[in-house]
Amino acid sequence: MKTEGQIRIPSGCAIAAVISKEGKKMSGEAITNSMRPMHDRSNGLGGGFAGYGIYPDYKEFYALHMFFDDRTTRKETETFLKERFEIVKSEIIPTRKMPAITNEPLIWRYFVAPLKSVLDRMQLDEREFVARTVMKINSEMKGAFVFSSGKNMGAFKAVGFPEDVGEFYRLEEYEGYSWTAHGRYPTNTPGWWGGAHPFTLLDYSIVHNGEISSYDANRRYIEMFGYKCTLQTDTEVITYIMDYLIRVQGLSPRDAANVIAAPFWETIDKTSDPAEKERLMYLRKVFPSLLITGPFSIVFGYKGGLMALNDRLKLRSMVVGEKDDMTYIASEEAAIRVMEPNVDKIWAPAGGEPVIINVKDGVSL
Amino acid sequence: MKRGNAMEKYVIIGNGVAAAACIEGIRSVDSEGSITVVSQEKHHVYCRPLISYLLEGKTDKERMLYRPADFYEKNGCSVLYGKTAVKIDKDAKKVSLDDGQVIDYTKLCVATGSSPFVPPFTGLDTVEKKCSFMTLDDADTLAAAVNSESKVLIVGAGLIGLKCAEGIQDRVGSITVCDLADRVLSSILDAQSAGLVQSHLESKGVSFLLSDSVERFDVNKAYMKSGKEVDFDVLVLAIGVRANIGLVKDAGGETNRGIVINDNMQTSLADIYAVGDCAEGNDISFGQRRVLALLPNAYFQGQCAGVNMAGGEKVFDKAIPMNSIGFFGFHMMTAGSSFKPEDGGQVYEEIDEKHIKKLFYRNDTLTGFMLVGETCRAGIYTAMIREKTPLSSVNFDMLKETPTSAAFSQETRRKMFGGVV
Amino acid sequence: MKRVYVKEEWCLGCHLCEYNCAFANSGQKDMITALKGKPIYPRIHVEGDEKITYAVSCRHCTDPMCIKSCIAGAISKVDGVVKVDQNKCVGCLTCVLVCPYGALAPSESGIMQKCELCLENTCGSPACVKGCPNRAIVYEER
Amino acid sequence: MSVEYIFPEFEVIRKPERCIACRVCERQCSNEVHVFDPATGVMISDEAKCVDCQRCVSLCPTHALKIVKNESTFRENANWQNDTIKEVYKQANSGGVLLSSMGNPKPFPVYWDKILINASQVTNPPIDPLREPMETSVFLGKKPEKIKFDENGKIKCELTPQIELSMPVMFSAMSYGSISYNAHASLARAATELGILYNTGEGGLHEDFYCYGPNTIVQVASGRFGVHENYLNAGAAVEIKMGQGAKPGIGGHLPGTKIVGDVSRTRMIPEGSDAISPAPHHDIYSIEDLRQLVFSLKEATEYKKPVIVKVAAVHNIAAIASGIARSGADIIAIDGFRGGTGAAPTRIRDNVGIPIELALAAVDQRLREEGIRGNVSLVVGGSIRCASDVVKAIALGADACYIATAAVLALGCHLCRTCQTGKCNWGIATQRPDLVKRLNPEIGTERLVNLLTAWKHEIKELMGGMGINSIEALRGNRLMLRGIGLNSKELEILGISHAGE
Repeated sequence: MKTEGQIRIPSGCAIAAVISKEGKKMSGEAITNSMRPMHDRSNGLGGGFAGYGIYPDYKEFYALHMFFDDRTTRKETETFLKERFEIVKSEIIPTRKMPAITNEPLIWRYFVAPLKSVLDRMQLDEREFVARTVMKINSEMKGAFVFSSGKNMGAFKAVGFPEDVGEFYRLEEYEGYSWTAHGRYPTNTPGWWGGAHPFTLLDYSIVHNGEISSYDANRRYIEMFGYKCTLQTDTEVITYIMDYLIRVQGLSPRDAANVIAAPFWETIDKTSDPAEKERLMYLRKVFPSLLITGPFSIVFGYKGGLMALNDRLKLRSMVVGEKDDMTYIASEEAAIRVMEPNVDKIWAPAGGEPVIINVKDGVSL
Repeated sequence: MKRGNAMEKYVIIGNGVAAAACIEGIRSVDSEGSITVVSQEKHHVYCRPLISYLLEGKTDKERMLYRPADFYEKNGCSVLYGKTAVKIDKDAKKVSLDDGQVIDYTKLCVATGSSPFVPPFTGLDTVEKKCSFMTLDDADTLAAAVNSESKVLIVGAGLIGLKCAEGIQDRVGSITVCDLADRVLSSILDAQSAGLVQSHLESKGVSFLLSDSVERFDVNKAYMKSGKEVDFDVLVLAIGVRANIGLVKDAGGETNRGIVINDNMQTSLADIYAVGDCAEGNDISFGQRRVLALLPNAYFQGQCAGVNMAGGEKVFDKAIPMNSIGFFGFHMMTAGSSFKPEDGGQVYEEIDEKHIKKLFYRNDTLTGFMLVGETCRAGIYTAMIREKTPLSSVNFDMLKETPTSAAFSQETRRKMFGGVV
Repeated sequence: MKRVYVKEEWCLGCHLCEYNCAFANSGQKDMITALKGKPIYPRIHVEGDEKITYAVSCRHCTDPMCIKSCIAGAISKVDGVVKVDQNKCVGCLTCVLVCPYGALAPSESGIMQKCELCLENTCGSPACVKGCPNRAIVYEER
Repeated sequence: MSVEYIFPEFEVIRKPERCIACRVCERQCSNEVHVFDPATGVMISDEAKCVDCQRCVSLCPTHALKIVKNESTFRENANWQNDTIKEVYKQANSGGVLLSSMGNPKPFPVYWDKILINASQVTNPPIDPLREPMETSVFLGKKPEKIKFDENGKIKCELTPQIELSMPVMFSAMSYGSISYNAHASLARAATELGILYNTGEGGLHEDFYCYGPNTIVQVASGRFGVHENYLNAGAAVEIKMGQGAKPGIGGHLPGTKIVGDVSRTRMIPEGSDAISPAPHHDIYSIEDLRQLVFSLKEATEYKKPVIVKVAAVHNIAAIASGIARSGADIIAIDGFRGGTGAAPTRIRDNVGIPIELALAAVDQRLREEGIRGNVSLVVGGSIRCASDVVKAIALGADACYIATAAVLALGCHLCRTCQTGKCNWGIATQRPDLVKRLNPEIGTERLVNLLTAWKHEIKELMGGMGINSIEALRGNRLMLRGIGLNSKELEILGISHAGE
């Protein structure tokens, strides 16, 4: 039987997210609990979380979260890392033993900074260097997998139901200003720890519910720019696309949303503001191969913000709620109610219309 | 644009095709004015040339009605059947009838047609069975007079005489046609064409005595000038016709062989119009006034007069002589006029055993034609005569071969068939 | 009023219109039964020379000469269509003599027949138009 | 020649009980196969002249005719087959190169027919094109590598010239001369109505068709016929024709008999002179020369028109395409070996080049591997026969397809493959005025518009089935394809899995 990475696995899912515009910290408990009412949207083959602002003490360092199949692989990988990075701290990620989570790999994290000499030699900027290193490990080093690589943020994921995964990783012990969560329902695979969501690169994370029909068009295009889609999942390719559009091309999250969920030509034609029309048309003409079709609802996490986005036809459910400085996003309203029973405003964003929430300017992250 | 004028009193003397056309002309403009028709014959309007077809069995009295039975009713006409107008009082605007009745008119149309011309033959009164061949009543008389043994003598080899011969050929024993002229249909055909027609008729059993005339009759025998004697049972007199111009002439109107009319069909008398076989208008192919006793002209003139009487404006200035005649399925058509070479006339001819084609032209226009045996699309020639189409604007060589619009310019054809305005 | 118009630049001179016309007015269900082994008497005919060809049929004139000239009163215009009452026609061909388009020709019996736009035969709309392979004859409102 | 070695290829079967001797067949056959015998009143046929173009069959109002393959046969021989033997006889007769037309008819594999398309079930909804928007528009042209921003951080919306198509199909090059004025008029009008482009081919652009310029690709080929400044600027794009799928490596030859009147004027060569396009462009002996021509044309058109480079699919097509993608060209058109032609040497047509499916897959993959796929758009032709071929081509990686054979079929072509005789009974591949008029562009336009409208509907249905609502998301989406009955090498080249995998 082919496993994740050898074959493309369609899956249905649950997603949830929360952010404080004031940058207030909250523990991972609420987001863990939010997944409980959506239990049936997962099948126990994958769950995960991403928290932003959780490593304030190491916020200048890239936090590499890694799975290893065995100790040897870990040692080899560490040797490789040391050639490229200064490792300021390495440790096992604390977990809680529980019957619902089994077969765990070795789970480590490293706080690292690229070696200046290596950067100079390779003539790369730091983020590009880190991204390439992650790509190299994930595609070339068997048994090793980087599942989180941003600064002051981290992904936590496992095979299991998401609420169990949250408990497993002791998320109540972390404090972040934004959180995303994912429960997975893959349809034809035993599931793999690395294949769980969120999928991340640098500080970009994606939780996604859907099955995109444009996958191979997107994949074959994005792979031209050094990305390697080893997992063959939607989430992976969407993450790379967002990285490419935002980090590499310098677009804003909104621009990126207008690329991957570009308005229909008809809608663009009807856009009354000529500058806006020109921008939309331009983005669509320049990045046709990054248009994502088929059902998806995603929450894209990045430093200081979240963006929720549905496909153009809104083929997957997604609601957004607000209360004071908090914004909640979830596949189902029930999940939002768990986090905030007295939510002020709740709505379902239209297909293709990004909902972007940024932590206020001036708040230190 | 139709309008009503209840004050108008239209009177039409005559009840032939020209009269019917006059009614339709009036009603195309005025739906209200009264129309009175004075009909000498006691019949609903019919077309006189049909009487030979009636005898031949190609039509019957019901089918030969020129217009549907409710024609007068629908057009709001009162018809005075069996009445003859005897006098027009142009000043008082009244018409007196033979029964003493006097009717007022505001506009009068004289459509009195023509009458057979019968010369004073010696001994004609001794002939028991004799008739003319003009009217439905004549046809009835003739039909009653003949049987399958009858020997019929027709005096006159013109249109009427020959159509009569065709009409009764199946009903009688023998037919002899005599004429002073040296050929049949002398008014419209030349010797060659006439010969072709004559031999066709002879092949159907009609005998001819041409260049000969009756000196005297004696009961059932005609003594010819040539000395020949012709036995007959029934005599048909088809020598010719004369326009009925008396009413207008007596009222002081200008007459010639017919009642003189202008292109609006007006006589020289105010509010009096004349149309059909009694009228004499312009023949544009010849450039002179002529009595054109032809059906299409009767209709065109009648309709034109009707429109003008009702206050509309219409001109009919395209009159030309034209005839389409067939005997026993053998057709010929003629139209327009021919001119002598010394007057600039030219002719194109094609002649073989069964066909004759002659095209007459002068000064870059087709002036007339004569087609015997082959008459396809002759209307194209007719239109060229009527419209005086310059021959230099068409492919005349092609037209000589056959009448076809292919000889016209593409632009003309586009207008004709392509709906291009 | 819809009428038949001819675009001579597209006429191929294939004469199919004549056969389709003859068939449509034959009253037969099958073209072979209708036309095989017989001369045809179509109400449309192709004219022209080596360079151009075009089909001619009744133009249904606004002011038709044929109606005025018919000695039997057999031709009339009904709802814009010039029709001949074959029951009344005696075959004198005066209409042929006056038609400026050369559009009229008699039937096999010598009685006139003419294009009546197939409105009353089984075809329902002009068979010549339907069957024209190159849209050289069209039936249009203009 | 006293003995005719070759029996007539076809038999004309006339059912006497159906024939009404209307003589349509006689009047419509430019090969003069049918003749009416007035003595007997029946039609007779000279079968030796028949090319099986089906004109008479199509026009016979009583369906009295059929054309069948002559059953006469040489003694069976798996090695020396009938056609092979006949070709020997023909060459022994004439001493000449065998000529044929239209595309390669030999039984080479048609990979389109060995590729199957995916559809959504359960995990991902199919999209109903009747209810939801389904986008088929594409823009052809170079995409910028890096987005530029102004001093305020706003995107600078600058793009090199692009071609907009309402659907990913264009009419490929067929010259005025090889096809008729009316065929060109039909293509031009249909392209305009459809919002796509047609291609002048190497015959210049008739003055009547300048009005269709926004929907025209003007071609520059090795003969440079009809090329002048106004011509280059008249169209929406300029295409340099380096080769043609039906005859890679050789030029063209339009016989002087077709160079008459407007054709000669449009080509800017004297009437009656043969139009010979050399095999190479004599100013392009290598890739750097091509680059010069690309930029010469861009200079001449003030950088307002995208430049297409059209090449035949040959063995090292991937490397050639890579070179072209770096030459400044905006679009590469690749023509597969089954592409049609107005005339080609039979041996070349039937033996040179490779299938477009393999060429496309190889080129798309190669350009992606080199990271330069965005430099150019890819247009493929050479026997795109139907909507599913288009969908498969797009999924393999093409931006758009070129069709020509399908287009002339829509115009009435019956693939008799005798275009070279100039006696096309359907008014397409001929300059004889009486034959040209048989193609009424009003009908031709309508039929082309119908064809592509139907294809568009089918493309939308297929896309909807895959859950894709915009053609961009199909491009290069090879996961949507599976091979059937292909060996692993073929699958590897096509970059697709086998059905069931």
